[in-house]
Amino acid sequence: SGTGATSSDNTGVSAQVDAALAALKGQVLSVGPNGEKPSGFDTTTLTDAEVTKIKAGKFKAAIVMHYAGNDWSTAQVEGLKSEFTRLGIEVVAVTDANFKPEQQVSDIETVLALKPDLIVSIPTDPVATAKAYAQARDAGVKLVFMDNVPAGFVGGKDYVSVVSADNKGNGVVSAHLLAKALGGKGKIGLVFHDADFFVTKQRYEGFKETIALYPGIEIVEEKGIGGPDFAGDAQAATTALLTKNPDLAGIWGVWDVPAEGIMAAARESGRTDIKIATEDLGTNVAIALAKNELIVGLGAQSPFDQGVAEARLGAASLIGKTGIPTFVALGALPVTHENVLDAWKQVYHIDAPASISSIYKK
Amino acid sequence: MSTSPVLAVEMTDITKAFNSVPVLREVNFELMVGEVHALAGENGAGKSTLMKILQGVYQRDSGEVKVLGEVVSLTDTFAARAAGIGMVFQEFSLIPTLTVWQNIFLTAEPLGKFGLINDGLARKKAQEIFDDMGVAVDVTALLEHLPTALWQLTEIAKALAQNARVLIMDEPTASLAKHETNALFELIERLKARGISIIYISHRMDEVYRVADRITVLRDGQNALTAKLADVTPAQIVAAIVGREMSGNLTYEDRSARISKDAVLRVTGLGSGRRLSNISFDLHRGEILGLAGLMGSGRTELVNTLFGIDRAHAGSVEIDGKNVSIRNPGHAISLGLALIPEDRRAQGLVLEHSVQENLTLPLLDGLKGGLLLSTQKIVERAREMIATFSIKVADQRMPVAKLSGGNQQKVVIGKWLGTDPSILMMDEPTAGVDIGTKQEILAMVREIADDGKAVILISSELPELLSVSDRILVLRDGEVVRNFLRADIPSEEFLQLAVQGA
Amino acid sequence: MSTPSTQMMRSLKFVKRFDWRQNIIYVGFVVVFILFAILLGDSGFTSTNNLLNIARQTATISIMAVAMTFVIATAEIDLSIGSVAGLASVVSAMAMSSFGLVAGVVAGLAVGLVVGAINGGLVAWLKVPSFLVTLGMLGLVVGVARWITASAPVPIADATFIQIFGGGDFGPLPSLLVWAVVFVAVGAVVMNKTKFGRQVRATGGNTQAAMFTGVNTARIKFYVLLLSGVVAAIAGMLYAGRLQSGRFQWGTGDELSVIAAVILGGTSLFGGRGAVIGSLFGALFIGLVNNGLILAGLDVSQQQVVRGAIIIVAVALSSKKKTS
Amino acid sequence: MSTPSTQMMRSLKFVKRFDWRQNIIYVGFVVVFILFAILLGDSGFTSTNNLLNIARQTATISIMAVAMTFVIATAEIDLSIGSVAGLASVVSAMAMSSFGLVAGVVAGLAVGLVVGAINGGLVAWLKVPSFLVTLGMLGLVVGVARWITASAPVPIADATFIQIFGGGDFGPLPSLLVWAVVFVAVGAVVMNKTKFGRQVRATGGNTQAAMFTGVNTARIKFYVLLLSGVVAAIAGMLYAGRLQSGRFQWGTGDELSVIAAVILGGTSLFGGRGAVIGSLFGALFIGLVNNGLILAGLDVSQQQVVRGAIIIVAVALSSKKKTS
Ligand SMILES: Nc1ncnc2c1ncn2[C@@H]1O[C@H](COP(=O)(O)OP(=O)(O)OP(=O)(O)O)[C@@H](O)[C@H]1O
Ligand SMILES: Nc1ncnc2c1ncn2[C@@H]1O[C@H](COP(=O)(O)OP(=O)(O)OP(=O)(O)O)[C@@H](O)[C@H]1O
Ligand SMILES: O[C@@H]1[C@H](O)[C@H](O)CO[C@H]1O
Ligand SMILES: [Mg+2]
Ligand SMILES: [Mg+2]
Repeated sequence: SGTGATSSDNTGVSAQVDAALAALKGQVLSVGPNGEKPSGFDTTTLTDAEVTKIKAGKFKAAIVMHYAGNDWSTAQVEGLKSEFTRLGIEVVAVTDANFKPEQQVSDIETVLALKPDLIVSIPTDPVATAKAYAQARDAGVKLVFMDNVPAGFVGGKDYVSVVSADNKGNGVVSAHLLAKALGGKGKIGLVFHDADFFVTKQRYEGFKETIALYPGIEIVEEKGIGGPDFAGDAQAATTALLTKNPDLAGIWGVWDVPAEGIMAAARESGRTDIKIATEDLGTNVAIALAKNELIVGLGAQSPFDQGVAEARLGAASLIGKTGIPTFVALGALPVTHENVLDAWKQVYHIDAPASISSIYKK
Repeated sequence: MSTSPVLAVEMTDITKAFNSVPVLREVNFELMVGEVHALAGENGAGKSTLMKILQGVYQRDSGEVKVLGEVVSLTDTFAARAAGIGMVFQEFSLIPTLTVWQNIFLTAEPLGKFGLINDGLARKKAQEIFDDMGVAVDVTALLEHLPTALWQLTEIAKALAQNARVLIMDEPTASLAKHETNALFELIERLKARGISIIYISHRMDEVYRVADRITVLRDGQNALTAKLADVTPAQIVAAIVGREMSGNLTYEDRSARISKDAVLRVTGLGSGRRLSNISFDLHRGEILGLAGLMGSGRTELVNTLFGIDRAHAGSVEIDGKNVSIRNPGHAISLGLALIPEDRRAQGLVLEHSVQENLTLPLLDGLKGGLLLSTQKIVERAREMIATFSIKVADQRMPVAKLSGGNQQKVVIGKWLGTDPSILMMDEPTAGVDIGTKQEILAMVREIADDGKAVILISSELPELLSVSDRILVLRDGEVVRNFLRADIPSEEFLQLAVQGA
Repeated sequence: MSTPSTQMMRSLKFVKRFDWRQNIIYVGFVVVFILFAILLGDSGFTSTNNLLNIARQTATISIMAVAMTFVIATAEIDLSIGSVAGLASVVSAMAMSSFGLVAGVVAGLAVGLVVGAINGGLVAWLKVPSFLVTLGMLGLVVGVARWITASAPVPIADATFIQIFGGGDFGPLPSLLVWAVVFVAVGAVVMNKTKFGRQVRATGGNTQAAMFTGVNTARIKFYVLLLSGVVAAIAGMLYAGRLQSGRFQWGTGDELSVIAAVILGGTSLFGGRGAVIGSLFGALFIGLVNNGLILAGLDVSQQQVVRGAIIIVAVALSSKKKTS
Repeated sequence: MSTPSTQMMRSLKFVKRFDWRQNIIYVGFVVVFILFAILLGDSGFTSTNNLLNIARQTATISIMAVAMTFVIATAEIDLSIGSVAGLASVVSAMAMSSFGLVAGVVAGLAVGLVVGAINGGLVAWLKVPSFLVTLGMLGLVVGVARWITASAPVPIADATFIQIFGGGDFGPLPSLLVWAVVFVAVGAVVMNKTKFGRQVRATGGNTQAAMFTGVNTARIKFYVLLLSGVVAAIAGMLYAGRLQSGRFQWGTGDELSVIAAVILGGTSLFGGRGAVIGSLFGALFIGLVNNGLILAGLDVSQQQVVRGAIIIVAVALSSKKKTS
């Protein structure tokens, strides 16, 4: 018998939340690596003339991921590939470093042998990978980054542009949604990414700052997870949280995969009344939202659009277009039971699969 | 060929080569029902190979095998067992991590309800077999905890449990003491009476005459002789084995003149392990000291303790008058000791390493060229040793595992004599070694003593002990019970009684 | 490997080592349990619910450890189990969504059968090192799982499946617990009271001797690796039921925990021995420690340190016993 | 495709003359190399730069594989190397930032010495299974590395360090390559031409016999594990130099690749053999395959599948030769 955000009785809080979210709409809270203020998705569009010029260039691009284990990464690559195809750019390599910087350095070196014109990548570790990216830059390869950039790199000079989700905003959104579901009061636990990783740290900050605005809500315990079995780690962590704090009312998970572990633990402990907020619109959390069970809300990135944007910016730089925005950020999308199906379409550009829509509880 | 009485086994024109080195050449062998047929020959002559072919372990290159008149293919051990052939292997076919009874009934376990193994019954049966053999063993002991002799007895018990119609015994008594051997012979008589045919491989002439009806001798993989034992003299058999007339066995001669008065080794009140207690004796330069005793009497434990493998917990050891507490074999070697261990496979050899590597392992310091080892020196040194001990090996880079049992033993002996020790300890050194070589080894022991070294010799073959020892200690339950000068021992029987403690 | 010996000392050493190898895990388990019970009593460590959690969290490892005990008893190894679990979870989830429960279960088992048969066939008849074969398989299988799912989870809706496979309870007991108990019980009986179990240990104790004795060692090795594959597949379905979806990551890295559990339990990597119950306690021990350390509120790094220390100390102590 | 196949035939003849386990890796290496050269020629696979990449990317694995060859030759194992590399990288980075180059290097080496000594001591004198000890150490050490750095990277500024340790070049050659060549050369000589090497293999081949022959098997085991720890620490510093920072993750999971390289190279997990050059080619083989598959533009999942398949096929083929 899941209880969704709407079942909250405390209208005061839900009003406060709705106001906050409304104010947030279209807003981007994150600033660029060098303090740049963000430009929107719309600033990345290409004219037909530019497209033909790009096609004529017969360019080659490589995609160097940090981690390819979830819907987020898959959607990013999908967005990139589809846009590159449209632009007649060949994707010559895709790599996955599984959160291991030294692996990523090797991947970059290897990919360079293919003499790509463009590399789209997300640095696992800003410091360790800097030298390898510099090598690429010096070889004349254009660089477009996701989420964060190598240490000491300057937009427009060392790299073309960085396209990010509003990670901070995602944290903020998820905090508001959790607060709403909890009616502004109760004890909560956090399951965070115990690693020096820009993106997940940003969310964590966003969430904590925001949840602090709700005096009735108390963070009783935080548990870090190290991976690579993020679901398993989160499950164990949650089990402990619930054992130690039987009166726990809510939990925040740093992204969808950990959230799946959190759900499993909650079910096993017979705590299907617990309220979970997280990030990223993965299939399993989307199902939970559709069922209106356990997951009460999340801040979704738009990984597909981010991919498209990265592809366009990179392509533009290849034909020497000037005035390309160096920091593009896509706003956080609040997702709850109510809008999960539309949100899916918005994030992935396809209708939600039957596995989600079919079980949607009106 | 003989038609009646019907033949239990008939092997015709068997040939076998290992990587193009011929080992068996048109060998013929026949075994009558209820017959005990001895198979003899030098180390490496091909005895085990011939039997492994009959057991389906090796595939013959050509030739024919009939069992009870039927031509059989013997493609694997299953086929052989199905044909009713059981074997007591020279290198044991036992599982160290299983208990005695589990080994005996492996693949033939008696089943109880729900098709589960009936442990109780199996244990009982196993105990019965050993009682039948007149041997006291704890059948629930793990094999890996037991001494060689008991492995051998378990191996025999296992073959018996298969109640095969043809039983192959490959040197079953190699490390058995007299009374276990006797028990085995009585058993063989009973099996014969049951119409079971037995192939008996041995290097011990007395045993052959005692149990066998006929004998076949192989030399260099060819038939050298087949005859009723009633019709041949030991001399004729030996001639067939070694291919020439052989000067008679070594006999005792008084060497007291060569033995110096001062003790090179003095053991006082030594105690070790659970059972070794209050052992005291002197060993003199130039002396050969024999150790006699039943299985488990503590002989091996004694030499192992002196070699630093077991730690002494009481008493003192003096070498050249200096009190020493031997920490480990390395230390013992540096003090001039050497031990030819009882169990060649477990303690003497790294089986998958080459003959060459095994021979030179304790000698590496002397085989350097500058800082590094000199391959050339190693190869040459190994070649010399192979010649000295007439080790039969196609290629000295061949894994020692592929040598014949006796030749493996020669490698162990060679490796230790190579270290030129001042105190040489040998635990059953001639087990599995052929007659010719056995004489050579004993002669060598005497030479070693002659040029001022001291020797401790353990052997369960009393004649052997009596032929070379200057003095014989008798151990029982871990203590020295008698200390004879060889001259004071009138006969083998006399010593036998002392050993048995009668 | 080892062959006869005649020194009392050595015999005694073996006896002693055998003893502690057999018992240390139980001792360690009890000691650690009591320690945690005292230190973490107020954190609800001893609450029925938490104890059930431990059982639940170690169930899949325990189950795979039973099969691994047989593999290691033959002196082989299977590194592919984690990946097999992952692939089985997605394959059965996919099959289920299109063809229903039965098809899903069958498909999942099929994964285990196929992978296990390939591993077993190569090791048994081509006589190649199982470490390499199953290491290659580890990569290949997880790759397939990612490929067919584009690294995305495959949701499972079927309530019956979830109920049976790890998601639900049988009466008062979590179904996972029941699965584990059944596997361990059957495994222990097979290892100790059947011809097969006997021949498994014989094969690992001395393959050549076993062959001479008429054990079909090749077939034995084939069967244990087949078994291990199938059991891993079942474990994968238990993950799927528990997480209500199939995903290539389920089971990632389990091979190490499983092997550790087996060795902690007293089975030697060199074969010839197989302590099924020991393996269960090895798994429980690891689960116990993980659970306790998280409850203690340590962060990831501290957990790793203490967990490592506990294993080392347990092992070291176990040997002190021997030499004393 | 005629060239490689004829080439293969020749190589296979060559294999038959010797022990397949010793030689298959060279065959496999040559075959795969030629295949890639043909298929990926235009993707710059054969470009000097890319070949140097392969060398660079496999250098640390090769170096650790040399030490692991000695460990495995004694029939022991060291699972802690990856973590040791990680800890050494952070410790030397920290020490360097406060006390300079020399202190940094010394501190890094100290990590290897301490961990190696503990592993070795426990295994050699307490006679506990190296698998468990080093598994415990794996967790403990990486935990410490995370703890003291709060999981954050420790940047390295010292240009000399970076130049010497993996970051720079010695003349035309990447320093990493030079390191690898030196380690392999020394390792091969020690294994085959010194008393120590012979005693290492004797210890692994039959510990009891070695002991009876005067080899101090305990000390040998202690030394090889100590060695492996120190070498892992050096590998860690090479990572640090290459990545211009120390981080707990450097080397994570390397133990599997290293062990795989060693076994592919013809060294048996059961000890007694040690093919140092083989281990090098095992490492190169793995690096070669990874590099080629990325250049081939395969998806992540496809890369895993093909990589796994190649290993399995290589191993399977190797056995064909054996039985023929
Ligand atoms: N598997 C093998 N590979 C190569 N050569 C072998 C193999 N087995 C035996 N040989 C060789 O065959 C010859 C005969 O060996 P076999 O074991 O039959 O001798 P044997 O008569 O039993 O000697 P012993 O009395 O010492 O036991 C020996 O030279 C031996 O080296
Ligand atoms: N019947 C038996 N059952 C179990 N263990 C035995 C038996 N006989 C001997 N042992 C063990 O095997 C070892 C034999 O002792 P040891 O070998 O030193 O005596 P030995 O005189 O050398 O006998 P052997 O001639 O068999 O070598 C001892 O450890 C003893 O405990
Ligand atoms: O934002 C993405 C996703 O949250 C992912 O799940 C982990 O990597 C991050 O970069
Ligand atoms: Mg023989
Ligand atoms: Mg003895």
